Amino acid sequence: MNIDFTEQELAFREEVRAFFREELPEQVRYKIDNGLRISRDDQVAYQKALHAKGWAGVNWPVEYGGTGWSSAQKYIFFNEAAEAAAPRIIPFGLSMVAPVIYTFGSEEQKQRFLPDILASNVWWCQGYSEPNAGSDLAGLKTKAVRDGDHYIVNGTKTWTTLGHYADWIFCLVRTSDTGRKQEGISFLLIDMKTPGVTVKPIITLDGRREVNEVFFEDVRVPVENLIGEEGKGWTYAKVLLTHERTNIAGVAPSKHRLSTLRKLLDNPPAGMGNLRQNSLFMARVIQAEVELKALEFTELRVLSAVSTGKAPGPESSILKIKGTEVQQMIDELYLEVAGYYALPFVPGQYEDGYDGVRIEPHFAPDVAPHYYNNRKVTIYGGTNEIQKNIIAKAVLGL
Amino acid sequence: MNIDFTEQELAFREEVRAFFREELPEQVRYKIDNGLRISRDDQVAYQKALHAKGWAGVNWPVEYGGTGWSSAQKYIFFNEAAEAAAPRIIPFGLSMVAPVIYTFGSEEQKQRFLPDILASNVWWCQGYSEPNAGSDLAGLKTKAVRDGDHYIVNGTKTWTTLGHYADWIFCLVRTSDTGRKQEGISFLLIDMKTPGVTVKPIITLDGRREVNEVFFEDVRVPVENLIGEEGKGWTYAKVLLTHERTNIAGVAPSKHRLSTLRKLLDNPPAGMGNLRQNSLFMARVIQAEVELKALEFTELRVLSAVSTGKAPGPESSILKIKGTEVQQMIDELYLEVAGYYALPFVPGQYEDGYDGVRIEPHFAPDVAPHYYNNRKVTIYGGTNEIQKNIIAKAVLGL
Amino acid sequence: MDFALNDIQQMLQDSAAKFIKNDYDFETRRALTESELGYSQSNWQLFAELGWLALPFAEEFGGMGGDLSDLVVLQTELGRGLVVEPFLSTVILCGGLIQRHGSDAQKGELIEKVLAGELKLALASAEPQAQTRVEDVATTAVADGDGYLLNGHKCVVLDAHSADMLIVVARTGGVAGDRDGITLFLVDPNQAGVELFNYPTNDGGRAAEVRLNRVRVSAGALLGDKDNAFPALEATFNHAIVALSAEAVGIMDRLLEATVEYCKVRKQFDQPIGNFQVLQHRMAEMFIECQQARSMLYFGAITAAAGGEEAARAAALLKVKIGSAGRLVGQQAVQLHGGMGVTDELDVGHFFKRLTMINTLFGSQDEHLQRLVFKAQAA
Amino acid sequence: MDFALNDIQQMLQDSAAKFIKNDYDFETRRALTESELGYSQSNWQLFAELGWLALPFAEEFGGMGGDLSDLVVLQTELGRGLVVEPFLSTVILCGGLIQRHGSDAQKGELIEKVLAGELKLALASAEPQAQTRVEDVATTAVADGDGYLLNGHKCVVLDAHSADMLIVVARTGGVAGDRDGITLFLVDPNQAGVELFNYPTNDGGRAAEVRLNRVRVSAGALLGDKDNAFPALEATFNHAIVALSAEAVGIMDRLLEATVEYCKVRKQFDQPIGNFQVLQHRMAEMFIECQQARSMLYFGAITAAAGGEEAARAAALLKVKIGSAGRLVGQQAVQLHGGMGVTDELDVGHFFKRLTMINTLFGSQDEHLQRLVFKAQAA
Repeated sequence: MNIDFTEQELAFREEVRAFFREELPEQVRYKIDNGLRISRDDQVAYQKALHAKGWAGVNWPVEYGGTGWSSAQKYIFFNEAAEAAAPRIIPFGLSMVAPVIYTFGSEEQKQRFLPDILASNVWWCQGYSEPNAGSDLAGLKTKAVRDGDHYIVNGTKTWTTLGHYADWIFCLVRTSDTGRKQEGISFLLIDMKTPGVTVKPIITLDGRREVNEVFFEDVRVPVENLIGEEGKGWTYAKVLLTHERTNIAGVAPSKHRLSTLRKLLDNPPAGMGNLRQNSLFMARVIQAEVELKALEFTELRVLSAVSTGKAPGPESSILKIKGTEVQQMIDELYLEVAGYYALPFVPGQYEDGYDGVRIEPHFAPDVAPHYYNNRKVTIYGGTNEIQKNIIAKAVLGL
Repeated sequence: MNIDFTEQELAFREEVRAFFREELPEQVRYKIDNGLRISRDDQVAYQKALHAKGWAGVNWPVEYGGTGWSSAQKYIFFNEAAEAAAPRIIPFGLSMVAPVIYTFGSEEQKQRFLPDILASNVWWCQGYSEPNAGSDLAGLKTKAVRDGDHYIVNGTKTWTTLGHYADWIFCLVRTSDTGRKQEGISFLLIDMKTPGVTVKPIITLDGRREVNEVFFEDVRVPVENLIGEEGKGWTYAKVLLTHERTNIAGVAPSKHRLSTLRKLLDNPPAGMGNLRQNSLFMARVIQAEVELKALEFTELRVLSAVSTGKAPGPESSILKIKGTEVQQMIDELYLEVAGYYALPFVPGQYEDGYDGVRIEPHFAPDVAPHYYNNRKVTIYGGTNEIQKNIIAKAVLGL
Repeated sequence: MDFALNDIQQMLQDSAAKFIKNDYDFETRRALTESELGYSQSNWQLFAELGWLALPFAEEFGGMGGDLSDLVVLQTELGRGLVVEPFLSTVILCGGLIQRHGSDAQKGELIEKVLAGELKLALASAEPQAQTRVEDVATTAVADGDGYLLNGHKCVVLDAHSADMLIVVARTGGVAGDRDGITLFLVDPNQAGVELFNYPTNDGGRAAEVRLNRVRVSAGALLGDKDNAFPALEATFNHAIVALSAEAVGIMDRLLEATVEYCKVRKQFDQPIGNFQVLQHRMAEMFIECQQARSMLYFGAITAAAGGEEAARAAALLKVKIGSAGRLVGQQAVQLHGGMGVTDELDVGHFFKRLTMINTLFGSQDEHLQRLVFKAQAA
Repeated sequence: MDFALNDIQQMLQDSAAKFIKNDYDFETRRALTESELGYSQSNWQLFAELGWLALPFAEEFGGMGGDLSDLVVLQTELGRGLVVEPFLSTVILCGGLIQRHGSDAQKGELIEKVLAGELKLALASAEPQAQTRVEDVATTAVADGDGYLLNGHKCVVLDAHSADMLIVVARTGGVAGDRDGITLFLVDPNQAGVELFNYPTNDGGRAAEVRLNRVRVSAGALLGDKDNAFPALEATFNHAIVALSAEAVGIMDRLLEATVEYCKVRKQFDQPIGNFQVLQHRMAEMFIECQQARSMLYFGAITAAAGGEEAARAAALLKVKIGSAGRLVGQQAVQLHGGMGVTDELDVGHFFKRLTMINTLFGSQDEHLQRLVFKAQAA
């Protein structure tokens, strides 16, 4: 039982650190560290830099241009990325649709889509949830009806993260109404520029636009955009869910966020009270650290098992549940640290071009909006209640 | 909105205080205050003293010898009793079977049973739960089959508190297997000395005997011991459950127990650490105080509503849930205060006649046994889970 | 012992409920928060006409002589409507200080205007280093001829943007942390040296950073006596905590109702999600917390009204309970609404935001708990 | 990075699991706890034969040279069996002190006997005023000729009743609270002036109050050097916390299994109670806590083994997690067993009791959390 890195792994860590030191623009780092949004261009530039280094396909097989990294390397990469305040990799292309394509797609589909995903030339978004199909995803109603060489798609997808940036959307659509509802679902790739596709913003509690509704009205999609077989979409999508849960857990970013908090407590900037005097608050900080440390080792155990050939099982639901709980614990700590300065709503003050008065301390303006918006993490990716259902059934056999 | 007592109520409080000062033996008070068991004789003597004062039938109508007290008077009485470390009134006779008898019983039954209950001449116990009918009480299987002037009773009751002290038991029995299962239940009074009744102890986690199993083997019970009509037992019993929940809440005893703890913290006896230095522990003490204060006012609101003619509704489930949670919070505080001295298991050391070494501090020997055994309060009287079902259905309409 | 509403309270509750129902639906409120003023001046006049602005003031000054229980009834209803008009700032905070600490002449003059709806006030008390520690006053008022020079930075001054007058808490003696040497000044926000940076707050309100740079005021600007304003400030904040807690209780009740309603209607897995036992229990827990919070509110109102040593302690205990209950009810209301709960579109998220900020105002659960611990340790 | 068991660990786990299964069912254990000795001497000999008693000792003294991870594997299994043999006292606590602080001669002599099962030891460290603060030693050892006179009261000395030898922590210099001036003595419990009050403990074990009244020992009774035993004590307690936490993890796993099993079988409302979603989620939460506790155990084992500054902190963090996870898993196991959970008859309640006392031993969750807070505030 050990978590020691090998010589090679230590050398790899140095390489990763050097990459972030050299390739990550200071203004991007600052924004990430203070909860500010980065632009689409910033995001694409970051992912292209990763690609240039050969690091875009973290989880991809080597044959499609993936890194071929070990679990330890992935662990190192994501920790260093978080510590360097790098942007997250937008998962929809690189982590979500790509595995479906290289696992279940045809040779043509692989050649057509994978290179642009790896190079971040094309921005993808996800079309799973619908207004009446959230926790009960299999109850989705968006229809794709075969018409010659095309499917005609009608319906509404929702909670489509950064859909307004996207070039393509991968959708679960209903191609049959008979049998178990999971069995009538297919996996379809749709060009967002196709006539009949409209994107409407949903404003969230932080006052910002990150998610969208996407409407499909008689949208004609070539049949060659169907992944695998009709009716197998649910099976393909399920494979991804385990990965999505692990991703949502966000252990490495939480570590960085908590250590940043500790630094603030040790050296409070102007406008921040001396919270270190409050033992009850400090105890909450330490309890968050305890949960996060345990979670980090839970993740390491999963990684370690994966590296010995075991698939990550329904235990990944632990990562989703605890990871999001810890995130929200940390959100609440920041709310406490901001004190009265959680109240001002001046979201623009650190955006480019702002020239009004600035609210100190510098981290405060994003604290409450982040807390509000981040309530989503226990809801999306399968609510934490759904995750507990999964554990009860799949792990405990109840 | 006020909680002021009137002149008369203040005078009544003085009278109650004087009663406990004069009538409660010091050794009984000491035992109660330190979690030690009192004898059957101590218990009976206390209740007889109450009866002599005319205070035995706290909730009884005046016509049957009850006090006729207002809600405020009852509140005062129970608070002063707790503060004086008086024993609780064993509820089975005075608070549970008596109301059923004076509400649903025949004139003969009233005359036969009520005077001895009021005078604590006869000890009653409760025969509701069965090994396979706990939360699902209506699933009970103990059978009473009519045979001329008698019922023949067969079955097993369990968790019968102080059944080994009891002269009589009131039982829910099944007199019919047809229709809804609640409809086949009848309410029967059984003399414990009847042939075929046996009592077997259940030892609980504190190493003591408080509860029992009661077996009925061809027990012949005269039909005149049936309360009301056959098949109506469930209806009669349900009326009691609301009262039982309020009783289990134990707000007044918890107040006393918490104030005793505060005194220990302010003046720690030998063998007890200085827990006041531990801010986290102190915060838990204050949080228990907050919950208890809120609960006290919830109880006052219920009492106040009752005094204006409203029946205590399913909201009484709040009292059961929160009351037991607060009890268990306080149990855990004591566990912390006892520290290492929670470990020794020397239950006999403060019983009469013990002459071994005594473990200090004086309150410590009962702390862990009490904590263990008191886990029962969230289980019995309808588990707290069942109470939440009740709130969801009866209050929220879910 | 009595928890029923008296006739006046019943009337207050009915008129406030009617106002919310008829004149203050969620979209109306949203438009108000997005308007330049941030609330409705005509509503404010209506509050005056309904006598709400007069509620806590003594009858000799034209007030209704209402007590804390009356205020609790009104505030609970205003909470249910998420009302943004500056009632707390003008009537409860500043009005409370005038009533407690003003000279008779000041009371006569100022209260009359307040209850006519003609004078709005904002309390400039908190400072960046102090947060909610009332006695941590670094803003100075130095004698200068027959007046004073004020210097300092007051943070997150609620409703300052539309206040006709600020009440500034400043130090005329002692050092930051002392309870003696604290004095109140009436300051015109438009006068030289007063700089306001106005901004919206996260809960639909408005506030400002107020910087005082050599602001000269006359001796007549003193509200009440010099150096001894702390007791009035403390008593006013105790009452304000009760009033704010009442608002929170109204919000919690509303969130529970909305959540139960939603769970009865929203279907997943071919049934209303309110059928699922886990959600049923969650709502039962919300209900319990709503009731416990209301009970604690009554305790706080009764005990704080009685004043004395116990008043501050009761307010602190109340704020702790409102913090924990509000956290559970608010977070679970959002959780049970699923994605809809985090949208700007639905009212639920806005109730949640206000409830969150109520925890911060006048000291969070953690802050009050820590203070209670310190007191217990010092005893 | 590797969490798989190595061959030795796999062997240890298998042999311990086999022992529990074949020789240590619940009724056997109950009989042992009720016997005069309180455990089985022949089991102890078996532990020696299986090499368990040799596990953590250096190979040069005949030990197996096992590390903390090995100990974790063994202790987890012993936890599953609720084993009451004095492994913790003799091997981990006293054995650890001998290994760390004894002279080479003492190591040679004592360890040989321990691993043969011929020497049982008990650590007399805690004192009533000190509870778990290791440096708060009021027991004194005063030089007296070429030996020492010991005076003091050691509380809740685990397994003292059957110990051949006590290790007494006493102060030879400084004042209570100092880390310097702490010395270890080997004391024969039968010698004049040593008074033991033996009693059962709440978790099926045994302990004693040990009173030392002018107990004269020779200079040879010193275990290791004078005055500087604190670091060895601290390191030993860090390791003991890891070992105890491993036991807790074994108990928690067992409680979860028992609860899931029970809920599948127990029927109410015409169905297994495990069908109810609220109970399903409760068990899912227990599962999560079991896994998180195990993860934290691995962190603690790895970090404490590395020693240095971080070892004590890791042990404290671990104990906090074991406290909170143990509380949830233990209490909910009882709750879900209903009335049966609080009976002496069923094993579940006994696992719960031990888990409760594990929180108390070597510092509760609250104590460790408070210490971590103090350290963070002092940094």
